[in-house]
Amino acid sequence: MQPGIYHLLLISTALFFIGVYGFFTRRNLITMLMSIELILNSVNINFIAFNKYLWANKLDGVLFTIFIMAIAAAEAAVAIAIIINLYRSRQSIDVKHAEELKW
Amino acid sequence: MNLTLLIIAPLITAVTMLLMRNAQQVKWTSLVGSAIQLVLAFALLFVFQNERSAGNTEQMLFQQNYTWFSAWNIHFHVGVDGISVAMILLTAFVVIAGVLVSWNVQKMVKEFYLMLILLSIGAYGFFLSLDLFLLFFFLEIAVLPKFLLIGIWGSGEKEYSANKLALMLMGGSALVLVGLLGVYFAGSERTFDLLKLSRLPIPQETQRLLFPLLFAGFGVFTALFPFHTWVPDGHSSAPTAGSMFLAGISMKLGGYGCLRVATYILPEGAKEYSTIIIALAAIAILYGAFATMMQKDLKYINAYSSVSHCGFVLLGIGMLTKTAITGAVIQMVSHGLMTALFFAVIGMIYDRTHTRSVKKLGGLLKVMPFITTIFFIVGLCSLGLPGFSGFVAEMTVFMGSWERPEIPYRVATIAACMSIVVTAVYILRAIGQTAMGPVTEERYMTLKDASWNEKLAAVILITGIVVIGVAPFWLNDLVAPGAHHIIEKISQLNN
Amino acid sequence: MPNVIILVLIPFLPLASFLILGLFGKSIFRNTSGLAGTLSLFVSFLLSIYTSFGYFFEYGKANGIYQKLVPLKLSWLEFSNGLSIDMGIILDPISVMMIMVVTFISLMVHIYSLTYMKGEERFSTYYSYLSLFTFSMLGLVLSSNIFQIYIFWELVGVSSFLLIGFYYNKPSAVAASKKAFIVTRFADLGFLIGILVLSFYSGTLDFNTLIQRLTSPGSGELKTAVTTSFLGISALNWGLALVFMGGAGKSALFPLHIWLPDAMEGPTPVSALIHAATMVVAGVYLVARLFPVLALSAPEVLELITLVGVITALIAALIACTQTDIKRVLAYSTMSQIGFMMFALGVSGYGGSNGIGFTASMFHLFTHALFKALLFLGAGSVIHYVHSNEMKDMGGLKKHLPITHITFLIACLAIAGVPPFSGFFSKEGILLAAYEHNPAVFWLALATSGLTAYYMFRLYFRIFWYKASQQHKHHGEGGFAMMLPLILLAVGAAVAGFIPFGRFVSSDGSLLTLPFHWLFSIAPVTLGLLGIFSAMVLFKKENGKADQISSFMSRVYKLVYHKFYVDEIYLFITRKVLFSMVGRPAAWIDRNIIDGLVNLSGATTKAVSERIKVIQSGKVQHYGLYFLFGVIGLGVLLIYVIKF
Amino acid sequence: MEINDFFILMKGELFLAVMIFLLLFIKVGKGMQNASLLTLIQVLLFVNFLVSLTFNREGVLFGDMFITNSLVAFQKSILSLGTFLISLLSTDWLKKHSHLPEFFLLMFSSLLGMFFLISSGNLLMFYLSLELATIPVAALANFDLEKRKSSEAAMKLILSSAFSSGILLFGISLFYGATGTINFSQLPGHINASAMQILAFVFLASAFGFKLSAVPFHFWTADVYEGSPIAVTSFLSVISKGSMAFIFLTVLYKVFQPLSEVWYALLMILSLATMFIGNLFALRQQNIKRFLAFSSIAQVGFILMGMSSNADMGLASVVYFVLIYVFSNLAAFGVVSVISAHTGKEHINDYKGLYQTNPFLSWTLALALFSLAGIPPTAGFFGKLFLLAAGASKGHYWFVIFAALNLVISLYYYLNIVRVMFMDKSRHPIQSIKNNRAANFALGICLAGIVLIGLVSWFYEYIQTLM
Repeated sequence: MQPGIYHLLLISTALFFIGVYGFFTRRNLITMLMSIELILNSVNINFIAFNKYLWANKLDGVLFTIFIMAIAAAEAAVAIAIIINLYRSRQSIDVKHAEELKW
Repeated sequence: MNLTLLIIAPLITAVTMLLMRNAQQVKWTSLVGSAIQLVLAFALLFVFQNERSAGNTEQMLFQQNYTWFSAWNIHFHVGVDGISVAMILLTAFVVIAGVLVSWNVQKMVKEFYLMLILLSIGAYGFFLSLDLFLLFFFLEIAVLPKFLLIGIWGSGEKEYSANKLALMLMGGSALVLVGLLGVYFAGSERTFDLLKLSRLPIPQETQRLLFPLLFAGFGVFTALFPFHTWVPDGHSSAPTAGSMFLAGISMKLGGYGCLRVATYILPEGAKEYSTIIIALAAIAILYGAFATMMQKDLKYINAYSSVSHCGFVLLGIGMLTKTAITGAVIQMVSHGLMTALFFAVIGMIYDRTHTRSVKKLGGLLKVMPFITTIFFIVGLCSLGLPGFSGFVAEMTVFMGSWERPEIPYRVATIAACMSIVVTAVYILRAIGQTAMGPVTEERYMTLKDASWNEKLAAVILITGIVVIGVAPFWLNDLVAPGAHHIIEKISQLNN
Repeated sequence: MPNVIILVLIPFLPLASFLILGLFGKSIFRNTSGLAGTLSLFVSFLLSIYTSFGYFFEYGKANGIYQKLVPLKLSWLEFSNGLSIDMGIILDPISVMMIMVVTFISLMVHIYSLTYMKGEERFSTYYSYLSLFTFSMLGLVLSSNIFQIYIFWELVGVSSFLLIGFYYNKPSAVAASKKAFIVTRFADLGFLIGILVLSFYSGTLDFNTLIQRLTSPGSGELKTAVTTSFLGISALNWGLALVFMGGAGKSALFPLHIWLPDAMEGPTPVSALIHAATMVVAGVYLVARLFPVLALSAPEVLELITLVGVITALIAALIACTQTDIKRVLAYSTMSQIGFMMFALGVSGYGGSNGIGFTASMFHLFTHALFKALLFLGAGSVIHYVHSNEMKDMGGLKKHLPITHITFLIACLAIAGVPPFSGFFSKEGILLAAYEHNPAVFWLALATSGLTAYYMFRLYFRIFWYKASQQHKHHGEGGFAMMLPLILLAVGAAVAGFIPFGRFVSSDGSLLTLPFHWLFSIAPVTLGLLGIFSAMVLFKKENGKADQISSFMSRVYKLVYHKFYVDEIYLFITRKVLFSMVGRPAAWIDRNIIDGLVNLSGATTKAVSERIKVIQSGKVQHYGLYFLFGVIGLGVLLIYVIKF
Repeated sequence: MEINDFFILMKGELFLAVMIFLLLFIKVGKGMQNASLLTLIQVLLFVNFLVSLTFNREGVLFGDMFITNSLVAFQKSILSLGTFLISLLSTDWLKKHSHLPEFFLLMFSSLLGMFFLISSGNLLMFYLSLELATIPVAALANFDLEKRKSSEAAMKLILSSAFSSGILLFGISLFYGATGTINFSQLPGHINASAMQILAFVFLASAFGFKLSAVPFHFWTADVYEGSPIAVTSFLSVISKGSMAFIFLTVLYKVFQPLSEVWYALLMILSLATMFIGNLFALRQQNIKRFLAFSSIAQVGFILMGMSSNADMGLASVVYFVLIYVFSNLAAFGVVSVISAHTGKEHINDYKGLYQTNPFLSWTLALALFSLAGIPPTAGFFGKLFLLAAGASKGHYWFVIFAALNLVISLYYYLNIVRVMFMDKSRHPIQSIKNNRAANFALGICLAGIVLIGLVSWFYEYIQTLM
């Protein structure tokens, strides 16, 4: 059976929710960041799938994917820098230790 | 006459005050400024009467109309009819009296007088405006200074009272705002212009929807039952001049708004709700009077009696007859002067005895005859003695109310009439306890009578009260044509 | 025609004196305020004599009938549809008679007070108040407009208030002044509503127009006023009855009389002026003013007036028999006499010889003013001497106060209806009118007149005889200023009865001769003499008989002594009902429920704010969760619920 | 495309890019004192503002990727002015800071991102510039390097915004799937109210909601505002929010016009929730930054309300309100930052008796708060009123009533601060602060703006002509 757009969309949707789930449940900040990467990747799959199956004559989706990857890298870089700084003050990268600001 | 002068003059006063170095200069500047206001107000009265007697029957005289926000069709549109002139005169009277009475303020003098003058700008602008946006602008300008006056220079639970007053009044103006926007979008033309709006046909359904918003909104200002609870707290905590302005001017903003905006623009709505209005007004009159009977603090007494007296204003408006509306306006003027004087007297007594409790005071007539005599006069005016303004106003309202033969109107009128007895009870109780009887405390014997500024303030206000009381035809002739215009559309509906 | 300036000056001279004395009494007129006030009033008095001569003998009559002239009418406050309050002057027999009475009695009191009030700290204030009262009373009687009369009605009320509370240091005086004002105010409420009703149906506030519209049988106004009814009573009757309520309050008729005895806290000359001769008869005057309407269109109201009048006369007379404060006795006697005047109006018809009651009532008003003022001034002289109001401090004063004694005796004889003193004639007229109209009223009135003689002479004997003469270390009788009014009034009280009153005052302005049947007079005179005799037996010498009688009827005595507990009933109603059941709850509701709601809304907002703070948990994962929920929720809402 | 167009149309962006390079060189060279560098930057920022005001033309670059017109140019100049004011207001804090060049490096990058953002004509461009605008701010939030709160705030910002970008991208991908285009000018022709597109739109809108901090996407706001340095907080609350409001307007009015009924409902819900929740939370706050955070959330509710009108007046009044909001909020933050820089105090109770010692600061803060509360004669009154009027134009009165009641609630907490400053007494009031000239100048500009922008109708009329 040839994999069609629905299969790909299924995968991307699953990946999206896995990412979301990971973001909500993981306590390690790095892992949370990785979960977000999963979400972004699900979007990438979406774009590629749509581009290939629906709008094969327009390259917008592919281009978008490339940009997303680049931005994700930048985002991760800044995020990790911030997490390192957080670690300096708390000796921990557990999200539970960064809940001082509330109410 | 250029009406903008009435806004500019206090503005200049305020700016000049900012430049002043010491308290004495500030005081004199504000006194001169408020005297100029008074002169301007009289000049306005004079030229207005001249115009009218020259046969100018236009509804609003001395109109000035400049575009302000053309995209919204907002104009700086001012103009006066007899009602506005009367209210402006009232404002000028109360302002100068307020300035004089607060001569002994020690704390933050400049700011204090600035607040007073700011408030007067709001009031003048409000009474002059013929554009609803402008009117609302000035209405809100007049609120904030009160908050600061009470909060900074007040006494007792001042912060609570200041908050309550500001929030309730702003709540009222929020309703007004919604009503104004509704009116703006309801007509066939998008305009805030009062005169145009009054001619635009606004669908009855819309009127029914918007009238309560506008009326209740303005009603909050003029102590419409049950939105009156800011009155006792606000007045009792405010400094003397604050109370005077609050009761003398600010509560009148509401009455004027109910009349000029709600009733004038939405006549069908007014007709629809008139029974409810008069019911609330009658309740306010009687209930306020009975509640006053139980008060022990002089300021509370006057505050509750203001609720009761302002009920007459609303009653007059709710009756929707020309005479009753004329009466309502006269009552506004009369109550403004009278209650300002009342608070001034209470302030004078409090400054000397450091108490406002009726129970602790006694026999003041012996100690300070001048102040006590004013107290007598204002008390008698409050209970509607002929010769003073209160009588004229109440009787006009009664006569106007009685023109409505339907049962609910009759009941409300009779209920309102009953208040003259209750009023007598609480006023005499207050006077009898504080002014008459033996002197209750030894220290009172050494107290001084009124100083020059207090005397001057009292004389100015008493002049107003007595002139209206003795020669009511002036005010009546001034106000009645305006009332006629307001009622015109409603009487057309009736026929 | 009358000279308007002179007419205007009559009330305005006292007004001027009020203003001048009020403003400058403490400075410029420190010592001369009494004289200044008296002088201005004297001029006013002369002017009113001039006016009354003019009216009665020159221009008042047209075709033999006294006209209601309105020489002055200024629009004061104009309402709609021809309703306006005018400031006008009406001249008709009763108003002209009243200005005479008012200025004369007031002048007497002014003169009397020169000595009586001497040394008072607020001497000038006293005179300015007196002037204010005189002005208001003159304005009242000259009013040409029903609202105008209401205005001056209120003004006399307030001057009465000020004068009763003149000794403001005394708590009892303060209480009495408040009571007087509030009770009459309550009655004025009726008056006001009555005016509103009448004005609504007649379409005017002007007396002449009002009377004309409401008496001419064919008029539309009258028709609607009679046919419109509320609770089964016609609007006209309501209006007039309510107006009468005002009159009843001011004239201290039962049950609105409770303020009058207490009003005796004021200086005695004030009691003589206000609470005996002038202000308290304002109610009578008001009824007389509206008499045509009452007699022609609303006989039911006249019956009510008769009833109230006769009850008041009887009850007051009974109470007067038991009081020990001499001024209170006089106060109750005033009440009783006003009751006479009232029911005399009630039993009167309109026009011609039917109007005997009317003429008699006015006549009685006139004579009563003289002898009652005299009694009060005499009592004042007694009080001035013994410094007490209580009978127990008096007795045997006839040697010490010879002039007072004689004049007092004349006044007592006049009020007791002993011929040929003035009271005899006027009372005779009243009784006759009652007899012709309503026998029941007549018998009650007859009994009352007997009682009158008894209690007046009880007073007389108790003051001047009773005990052996005691040596008081006080000063003498008060001097010329106090004696002159006594003498003048005594002369008046003695001879006023011979005035042919019916020739001047009658219900419709026509000439009338008060009929006099000496046979008819036997019963009242005998009864009066009997009263005097029993008083003499009981009180000429100090003996225990009176006490024995009172203890014999102790229950009844107590009831009467406590004035039938009317005061207590009022007290109950005001304290327990109005204050506790209405006022206190109103104040409580306002603070706790209505204001409570306002505060509650604030508190609720705060509480909600406090409650929901947990959602801002500080956990970034929760934030993400809410974010997702928000997205999904909005998606569901927009796609499935609102459905575009 | 002529080279000329490129330089004129992108002049603001180019100027910023040049400044960024300049800062990089300076950083590498390490040749300048903090104070003089700061002055230089402030001057440059002012020049930037002037540049944004002049030579404005309409045009499109890079095949619809970059759009500019007079309205966009005006919006950019508002942002430039705001940044300039922030740099003035935080002078005291920045002078002492050891990483001054980096601070401005990041801020300029973010500003550049915003410039591109409001000029974007394509969802890709939109996404890129959004990230360019956001990521540097996250780094900026951490700029109080040694403070625990600062790094927590930065962490929350970067994680939340990454999450929100994920959602946004998912929405964009759905749109791409449904329409095959990501170009703003082509999208409207393909948009319909199918369930998928509505869902995609909600995903997209959530990102706007996130950046504007509309409820329920607002949770990061308060925490980040509280933890970040005040300069960053004010940047976030004014510049970032303003730019987002501008682009949201463009997107809604131009691109999603076919879905106007959907987004009307959406805006109504968001606006009511935002006002209400923002107000309820603001009521309780004791930290003045956190307080201002919630108050600015409540303000967003009104902005959304004005947006919902879907007419020129809505557009004009939102732009107008943002202009006023820049001045009012910056004045408030300015006072807070001055006080914080001198005393380190950020608790509301520390402000007790402030009027006695610092009348100018008190009046400024009071006027700013009045303007935020919408009390005349401040400009905020006009701004709020026009927003409400725009919101009322559809005739849903209950919507307006609710908003008006929220005005009253908001008044309570604004007045509370005024009360604390003017009425309460304190044993240890904040000492009299000798403020530097730059900050005073900025506060003066803000005050002038607060007073004049409302009373002088020219400003509004001008904005109206840009439509």
